[in-house]
Amino acid sequence: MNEFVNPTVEYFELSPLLVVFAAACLGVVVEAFVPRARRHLVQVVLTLLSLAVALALVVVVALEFSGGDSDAVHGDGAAYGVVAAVGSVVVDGPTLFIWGLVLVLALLGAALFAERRLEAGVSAFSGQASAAPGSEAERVSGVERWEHTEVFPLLLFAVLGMLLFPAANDLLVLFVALEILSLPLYLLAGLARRRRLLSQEAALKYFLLGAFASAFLLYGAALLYGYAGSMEFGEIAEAVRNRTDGEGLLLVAVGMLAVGLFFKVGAAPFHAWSPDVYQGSPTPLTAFMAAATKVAAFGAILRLFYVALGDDRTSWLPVMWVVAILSMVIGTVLAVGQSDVKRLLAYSSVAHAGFILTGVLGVQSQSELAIGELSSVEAVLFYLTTYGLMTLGAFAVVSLVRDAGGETTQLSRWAGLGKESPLVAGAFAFFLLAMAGIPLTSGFVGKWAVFSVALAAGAWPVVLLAVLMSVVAAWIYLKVIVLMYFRQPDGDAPVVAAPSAFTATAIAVTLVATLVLGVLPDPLLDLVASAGEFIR
Amino acid sequence: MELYTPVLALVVLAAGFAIASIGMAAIIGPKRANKVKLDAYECGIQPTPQPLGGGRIPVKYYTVAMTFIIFDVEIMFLVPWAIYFDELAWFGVIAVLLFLFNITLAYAYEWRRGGLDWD
Amino acid sequence: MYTAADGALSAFGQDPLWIVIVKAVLIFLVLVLLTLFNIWFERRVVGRMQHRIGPNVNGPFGLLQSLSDGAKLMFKEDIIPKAADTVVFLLAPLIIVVPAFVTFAVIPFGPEVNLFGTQTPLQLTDMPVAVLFVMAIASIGIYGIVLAGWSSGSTYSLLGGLRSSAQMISYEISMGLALVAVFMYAGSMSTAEIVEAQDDLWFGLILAPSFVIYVISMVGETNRAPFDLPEAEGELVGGFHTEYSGMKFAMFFLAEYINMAMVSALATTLFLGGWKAPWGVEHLWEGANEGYWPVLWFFGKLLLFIFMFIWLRGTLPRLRYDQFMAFGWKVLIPGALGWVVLVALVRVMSLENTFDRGTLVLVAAGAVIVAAIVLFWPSRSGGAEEPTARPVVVTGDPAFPVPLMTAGAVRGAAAPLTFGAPGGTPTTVRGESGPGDDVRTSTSQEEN
Amino acid sequence: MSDFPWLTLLILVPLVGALVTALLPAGNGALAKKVGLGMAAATLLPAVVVAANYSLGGGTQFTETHDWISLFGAHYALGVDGLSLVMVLLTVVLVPLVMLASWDESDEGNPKSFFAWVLGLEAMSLAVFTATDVFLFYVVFEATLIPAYFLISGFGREGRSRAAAKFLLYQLGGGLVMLFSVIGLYVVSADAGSPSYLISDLAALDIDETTQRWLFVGFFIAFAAKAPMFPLHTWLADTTEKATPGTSVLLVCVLDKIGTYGMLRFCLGLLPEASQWATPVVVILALVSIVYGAFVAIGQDDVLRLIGLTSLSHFGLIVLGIFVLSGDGGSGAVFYMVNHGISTAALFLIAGYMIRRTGTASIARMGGLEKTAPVLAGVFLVAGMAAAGLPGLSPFVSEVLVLIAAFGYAWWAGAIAVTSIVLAAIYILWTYQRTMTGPVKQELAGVVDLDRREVATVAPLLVALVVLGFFPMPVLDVINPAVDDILSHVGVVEDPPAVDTQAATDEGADQ
Amino acid sequence: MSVTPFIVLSAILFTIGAVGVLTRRNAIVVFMCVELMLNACNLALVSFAKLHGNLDGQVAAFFVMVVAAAEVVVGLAIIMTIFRTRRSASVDDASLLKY
Repeated sequence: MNEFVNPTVEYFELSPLLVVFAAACLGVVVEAFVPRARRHLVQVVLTLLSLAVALALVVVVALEFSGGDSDAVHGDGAAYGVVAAVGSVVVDGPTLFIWGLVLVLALLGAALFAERRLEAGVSAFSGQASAAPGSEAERVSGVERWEHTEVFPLLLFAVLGMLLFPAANDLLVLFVALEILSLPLYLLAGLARRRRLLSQEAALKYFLLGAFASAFLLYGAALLYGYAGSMEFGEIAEAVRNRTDGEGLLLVAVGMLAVGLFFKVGAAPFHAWSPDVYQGSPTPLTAFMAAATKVAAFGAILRLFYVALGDDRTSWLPVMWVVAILSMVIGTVLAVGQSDVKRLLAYSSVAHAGFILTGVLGVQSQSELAIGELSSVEAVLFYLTTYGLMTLGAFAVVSLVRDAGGETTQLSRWAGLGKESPLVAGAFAFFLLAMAGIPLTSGFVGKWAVFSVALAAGAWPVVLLAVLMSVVAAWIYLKVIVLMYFRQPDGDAPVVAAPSAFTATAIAVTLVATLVLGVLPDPLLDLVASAGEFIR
Repeated sequence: MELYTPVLALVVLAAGFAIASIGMAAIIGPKRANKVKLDAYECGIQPTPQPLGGGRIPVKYYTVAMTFIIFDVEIMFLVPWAIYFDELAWFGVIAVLLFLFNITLAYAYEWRRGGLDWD
Repeated sequence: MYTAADGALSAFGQDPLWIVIVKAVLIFLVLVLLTLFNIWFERRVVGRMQHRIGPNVNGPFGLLQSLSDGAKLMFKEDIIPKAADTVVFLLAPLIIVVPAFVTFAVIPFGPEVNLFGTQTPLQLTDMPVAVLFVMAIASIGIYGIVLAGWSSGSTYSLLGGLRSSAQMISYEISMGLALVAVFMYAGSMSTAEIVEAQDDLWFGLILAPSFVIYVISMVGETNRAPFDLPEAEGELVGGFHTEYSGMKFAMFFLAEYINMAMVSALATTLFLGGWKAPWGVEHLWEGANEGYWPVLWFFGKLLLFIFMFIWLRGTLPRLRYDQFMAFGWKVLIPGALGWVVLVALVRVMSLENTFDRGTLVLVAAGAVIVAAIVLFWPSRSGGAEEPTARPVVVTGDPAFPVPLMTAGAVRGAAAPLTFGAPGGTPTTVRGESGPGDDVRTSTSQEEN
Repeated sequence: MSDFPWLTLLILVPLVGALVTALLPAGNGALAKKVGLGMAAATLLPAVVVAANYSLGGGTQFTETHDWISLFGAHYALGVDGLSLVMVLLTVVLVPLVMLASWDESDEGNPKSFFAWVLGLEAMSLAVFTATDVFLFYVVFEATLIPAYFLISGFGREGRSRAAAKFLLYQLGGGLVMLFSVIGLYVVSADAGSPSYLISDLAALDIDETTQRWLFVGFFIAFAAKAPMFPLHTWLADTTEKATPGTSVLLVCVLDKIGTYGMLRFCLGLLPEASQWATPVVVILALVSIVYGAFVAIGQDDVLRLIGLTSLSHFGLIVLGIFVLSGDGGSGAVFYMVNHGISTAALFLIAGYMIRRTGTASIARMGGLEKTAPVLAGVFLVAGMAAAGLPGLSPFVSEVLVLIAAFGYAWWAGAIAVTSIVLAAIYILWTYQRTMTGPVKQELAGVVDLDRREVATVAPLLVALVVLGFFPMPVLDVINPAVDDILSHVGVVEDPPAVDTQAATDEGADQ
Repeated sequence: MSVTPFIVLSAILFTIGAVGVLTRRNAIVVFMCVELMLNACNLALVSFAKLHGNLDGQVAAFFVMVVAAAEVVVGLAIIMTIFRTRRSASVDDASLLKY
């Protein structure tokens, strides 16, 4: 029995996490003790405030790191940061960047959660989730204008998981973070105010498949532990470097881990859940989830595969190739026939997962990179930023187009939207152009970045395919734009509801970001570059 | 592992006894079954009609099950701490207090929102 | 990590096979006999309490009454209702009775003795997680109850089974929490070591609240009066074993009494010093804890608990279900939690000598006050949260223990609501059976 | 003077014009049109300044270089050499004319957005022609598609949105394939040191052969789709048929030039060895384009479609001129780009007037127009003869240069290319005959002749055709140094003996 | 004692669970299969901990249990809502998410 040593916790570096966690707990207390009438206000303030504070703390921590060293050190992609909480969590450049990104997305997502004007004074979430659809209880909850304000603490918990996920330096923390991230999302998916059957089904599907995938991840983790004798990434990397036997075990372990992670990012062939879930979930949640989950999960993928399994590249790169290609092809091809906006965006997010994976598989060792050349981490982080912002914005726009039954996600009902509301249709068209990767939008710069790293690493077949798929995808988005601008509405046109400041801000911010990152991406790229490498 | 072999002996013994006695009863006992006898007994009245597929279980039981799981897991964490209490000393106490605090939050929430009310 | 070679556990795992078998058979016999005795004991005591005589015909003082009852059951018809799930129905009594026996494997009856020439402890086996083992195995019994209730194909059985499981798991928590304090003091979960740790002071004294909580919980755990709701004959006929007859029924009965004995034995072991003679006896009589004498102390204490069970049954009326659950969840669990925290704080302070004794007392007092507040404050205001929050249920559904009814059930999807303008009446919307469906909406209401 | 960012101003004026026009209050079409035309005219000013201050043979001038995306090695870098200058001038001249020509026609749609998109397209095209950074070039290259798409799908005849989608898909497909090569250039330059997208930096690189070939294929496909060339031409006829003639002018006369411009600038300028390697294939494709385009044009019944397909033939000649890799060919090709721009623009505009008058685009349903509208018939004949390469009109000069170079490359190439003159005469004259001569058809009796505005739009073009036909030297003087510069990369010195070129190409083909 | 049999057992359990998830249609059963998979993971973790002689795996098993518990709670809540909707329109009395 070893002598017990008190673990140390780097409270300062982990403060963004702790703030979010504390706020989430506080949110639960608010639910318990604040009268119903005031809950919404209190929760919104608490959520936005805590996320903003956490974001500020991320900046403070980042400044602290750069204060210690000279900027030149950060510029050339060197790793910096701390291994915190006894080796279980790493706070380094990429972590901080992802934290910042997740928090920004969470702030925007929370703004969408707080939107009440679209539903005539109540939120987009169910008044009483336990009331069966069509029952007397539901009627009462509607008349009483009840709301589930629990969505805010749930959101915060999910954000906590998303912050922990990419920072995990330990298989166990990785798994736990995955679950912290997922469980609130499962619940939130089932809380739509309208179309509750759909929503509940989405939640069930998301949950069952999600749990299935996490079981795979866990078994992979167990096997990897069996291979390396430790859960810590550093020691796993050590084992991967030095061990000569047990290749089979390692291969199976990596495969299973990959399944779990690919599921989370919605990469084909593990994407089956995403169209259903995206469609059924309340749109504010879809917006947040589509954006932030992918960011966090790719952060985790990067760290796991680069740090822990970096020396086993030959065995997992082919898998990445296949998955990237499949995701792009399936996501794009299946998007062709979609008649629902949310499903369309869902399939496009599958394709985007493929594009991001293209960046991931463009990994090169430090020595292979020229000075000032884009590294794969940088490319992926940049793409994640652009993708997250434009997806969130696109879904936010979706939540505005409504008719008597709530949101109108049927594509055919969007015909003539350009005449109805040029502004909203324009914003949506712009997001679609960005997703298609048209130059002068952030999507183009992102695509350029991931393609270039993949090409530099010699993955030209993937890039070629990615390019071809971009064409098909562009055609799909174009169809929607044509529909909005050049088609007459059949029957009564959908109405674009006037959003409150919350949604309006979210759309405006994402729109501006998408444009600015397309025209002047340099500041963000510099930031990404200064994030440097992972600590190993 | 030898610590568990005796358990096995006891299991075999108990199971053997139970099977033997039930089996014996089945052999010895009279068999004069009729239709009414094979109906659900309840308390002699006409049996409640059985819903298709076994029927539903009142929701309350699920909530009890859910809450139970949370607390049971809590105990799972308290037990190792309790055993190594002396070595962990203050660190352990503070960690467990934080842990319990979080559980208490959920508990307070459930209590306040009627999760622990049985009509 | 513990291995079998450590500490008090070193005595275990060394026995030759024949000794193991002998001990196992002995335990088995003791349990069967104890059950027979307990049933007789209960009937006699309750009879006495109710100014009756109780069974006194078969054997001396009617001692063989239980045996004859058992023999009679053996010759009863073995009925399997046609609605039952046969396999599970047959398996359930087994699932319930085997764990009941097995838990006794780790109960220490006495110190090392000479058994047929072999030096061996009066305990079948022990393990580093013995108490946890008991809890775990005992939990398996819950499956037996639920499965018995479910497989019977009878409404009352199912409800009985469910109630029983809900009750047992509820009280298991407070039981587990009560044990945490014991582990803290004993520093082990091995039963033998816990007994050893109580050499000078019973945990039942220094950890009195834990003891009390444990005792209450154990009554709940065993479904005994006043917590015998699963078998509340006024509501549920016989509860989960309504449909069982003959020897299968006897198995349930047997399991219940063995479980009673088991929790009593555990209480004895954990709180009352196990097989050790009561405090003081040792000073008067050197050999009190030697040889086979401790078996006497052990069974004495055990029977004390059994008597308490009977006493409770004879005295107290059955609780209402909501009272019972509320008591468990709102009093026992927070109480146990608060107590664990208090014990931890006091113990760590005394370990580290952080404060002198006076401060310690003050802090302890403060903690007690805090605990009291935590315990009682929410329950006062916890009822109706807000006056506006009307109960939703207006259709006059039966209260909690509802029988399974499908009358009026609607198959397929129910219609969701749309919400009209404020003040308007909600209208229902048909459709929405799956993704991709067109949204057909009512035209009358529109919020935009 | 040269410190002032004239080129930025050149791009900015139409861009701002587009925004201003788009943001004008709705419903006021007349104001929008005036503002739009004013901005287009204002664009002429910086263009004239640039042209006036351009020193012949001075290499790339008016350069502006700023870091844009440092991590990508991308710059905001502009500059003009002779090649760029003529393209810029062509663009700034054609745009106001198109606007003027579409003055009334645009009223049928939404004139505000039409003028805004035209200005947007002008800004992007100017940026394409002046960009000296590959990344910037690519970005604006793709960005031209957006205004072009909206111009096609928003204005014109029934079925335009399908045509627009086809157009966009071809262009986007080509563009994304080019992206592959653009990224490849990045990788190459990053491997060689630090990444940079400046054309000057890239030209200095020594790229290995296999890589060059891959990159070449990417670039060439994009430019071939843009130009267009057989077999990537199928969008052309559909688009010109469905779009308004004004839009077609911009597409065919300005936008498509980007394709041939890019072949010169990037394929030859950056990837010389690969260009030599690919020459046989490209030449054959060009020849196929020439003949195929002409034959298909002959069979057309739709005027606009016909003109579109003649362009396919002309572009074949241009590409041929570029890829025979000789001084004559290069100069001829660039000059041809200008001439084709002018003559085809005139043809499209006149055809537009015809269609407005007759209410049909079908050749079979016209006839005898020269009696009712003699001016129309006259200008159509002049423009048509220019397109057919009549001596004395400027396309003749360029065509001869290209043909000479083609014969220099291989006799069969020259022989096939020459057929274009015959075929062009057929399709132009036959069209003229069917539409203008013969008895006046009943329903066309009331056709009026061109009004002054319409004449004013066509006249400058016809004048330019004639003037450049007799005095091509001012333009050739501008072009030649730039072409020589580019060809020197490929290893072609001014006026090389034909044998050497032959040898060089054979060598390339053998590899 | 070799841990191989335990690993093999865990693999078998995991496979059974996975196959169950993929083939069964009842949400509860699928859910149980997922839990089985998690427990198979636990077995593997503990076995490997024994193999390597460190405690990481055992600690992990603890956390997995917690996570499994949380998953049960969330999963039951979701499945319950669905079942109530699909099987009956009658109003059940209060539940956790009542207010």
